[in-house]
Amino acid sequence: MTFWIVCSGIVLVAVFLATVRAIAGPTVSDRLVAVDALTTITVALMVILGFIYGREIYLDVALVYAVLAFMGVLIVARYMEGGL
Amino acid sequence: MTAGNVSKYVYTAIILFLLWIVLTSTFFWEEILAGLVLSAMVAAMGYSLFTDKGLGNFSPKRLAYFLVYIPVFLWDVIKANLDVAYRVLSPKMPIKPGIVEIHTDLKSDIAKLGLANSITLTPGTLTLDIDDDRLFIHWIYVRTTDIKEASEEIGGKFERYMKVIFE
Amino acid sequence: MNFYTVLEYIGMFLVFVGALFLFLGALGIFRLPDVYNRLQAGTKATTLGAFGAIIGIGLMRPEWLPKAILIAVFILMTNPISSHALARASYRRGIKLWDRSVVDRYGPYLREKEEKEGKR
Amino acid sequence: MIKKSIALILIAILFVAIFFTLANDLPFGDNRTTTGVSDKYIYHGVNDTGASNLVTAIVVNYRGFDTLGEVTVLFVAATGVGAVLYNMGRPAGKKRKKTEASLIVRTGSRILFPMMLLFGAYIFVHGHLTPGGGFQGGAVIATAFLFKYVSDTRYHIDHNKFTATESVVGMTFALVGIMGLLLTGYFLFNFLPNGSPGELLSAGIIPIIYVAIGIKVGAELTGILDNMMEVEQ
Repeated sequence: MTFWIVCSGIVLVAVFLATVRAIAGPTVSDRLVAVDALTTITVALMVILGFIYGREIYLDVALVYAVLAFMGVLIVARYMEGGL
Repeated sequence: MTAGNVSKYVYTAIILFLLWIVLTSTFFWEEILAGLVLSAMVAAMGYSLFTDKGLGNFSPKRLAYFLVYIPVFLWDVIKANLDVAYRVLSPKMPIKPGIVEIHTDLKSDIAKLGLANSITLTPGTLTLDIDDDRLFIHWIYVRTTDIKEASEEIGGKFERYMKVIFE
Repeated sequence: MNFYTVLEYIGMFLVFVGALFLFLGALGIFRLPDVYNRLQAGTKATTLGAFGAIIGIGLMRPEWLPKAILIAVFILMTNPISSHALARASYRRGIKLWDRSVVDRYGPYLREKEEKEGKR
Repeated sequence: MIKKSIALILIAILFVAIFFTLANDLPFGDNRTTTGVSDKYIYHGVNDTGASNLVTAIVVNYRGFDTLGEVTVLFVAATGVGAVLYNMGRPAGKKRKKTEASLIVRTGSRILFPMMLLFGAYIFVHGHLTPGGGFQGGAVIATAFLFKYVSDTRYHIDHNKFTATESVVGMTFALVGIMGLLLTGYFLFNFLPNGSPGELLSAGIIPIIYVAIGIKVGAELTGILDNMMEVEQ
């Protein structure tokens, strides 16, 4: 149990740092970079949560989230360069 | 040089069926049946773009190179991360960023995609744009701006693998 | 000490390393000076971090391993694509490189291309 | 400044009050929500329908008729979007050229598109076993098509094929309902055996309906996307 608390503490600090960057900016791209990192962290966290709660279905959720988050970042990037 | 439609279709369906098996991780006959039907249907919608080589991708030489490539690539990813860790953690931040240009001999699009992704995930480099055989690389610590030297240093190793695996 | 215990310890180690790299990636995003450098840290470190954590969980629960590998490989394939798109969009949007960057071969290329298209 | 601090203090007091009220009244993890009718669904749902995902059991079996209505709502919304956007080009002279996606994004879409389609299909085929179902799977399928639109500015779908697919699966849904009506006397009544919960071929008509919904939702959302991202020639 201590192991999981240590791991989640480390990841929590990571989430905090990325969130600070997402709020501080200064440009759109900076925020988007932070959000991109946050989505990857979220996918990893979903899998870890699935293990802790012993539920395999969380893996499906993580997979779908990975697909949708990737598309989200890609669409905002394409919008920024005027491709939509 | 592209393969025929039948070969492309069969290759796509096989890959998708393997994906389905991994996704369900069971061997119930119902799941297998559903996987066969679905991969046949989905392959019909996307086979013309999924691959250039069709069944040619299963040639032993390509598979062997691919299997060798996985550990080489993973080792480089780990090196990349130790590199990132060093640059991020040291208080002075030893970075000297810049955008350099490199050239590649690869012709097919899929090989170029593999090369670009490999470059992005390996030490200190990020693919910024690609135009025919010119790649623009953001390098976190520029060692050389010469096109030839940079090409060899950044992409040379991967290019040799990609050439066999995807062309 | 049987086989599964060994797998579990390896898995725990991988999860720990993954968490560490996720942290390093976020630290890089926090500390580095401009978008492109942040992308460098953000892409590489979070990709390996997530990869390690997910494969680690897969090793601790061997029946989840196939799906875990699938998710990890999907992340490995998509993360570089999205960060490349982001970097390209940032440059075309006019977001400057860090002022202590040493070389920029992309800017001249873009201007040259624009001129060529303008003439046509 | 004083006003702001007073407001903040009030909010803090309110927050503490709500927190302690809830903490005292609602013990953590207590299922006070399961009273009355929901008990019936929770304790008899799996036996009644054979679906191990209870949400699916309710959406497709107990409330199957509502779902038919919802799919219709989506269809009407798609039609409306098409009607609104059909003649709405940008004013002449202000057309801007779209930036082409780079080769990496384009090639990535070539490889990932079939995989995303298969994920979507996986989600709606397993609607009665795992979370997700027709609507979610359809959304993932539409996302796969969105990837195509994002990676190629000239991409567009064949409207006739999509409309035909949509009609066929919509009719399948209605036909299953009518067969229930004929065989058992109730519209959309489950006339197939329940099977054992947890297997792919279980839960009677739910998988059939969810496959139909998944394809229909995917086609409709893709139609909306196509209307919105249409290129003016």
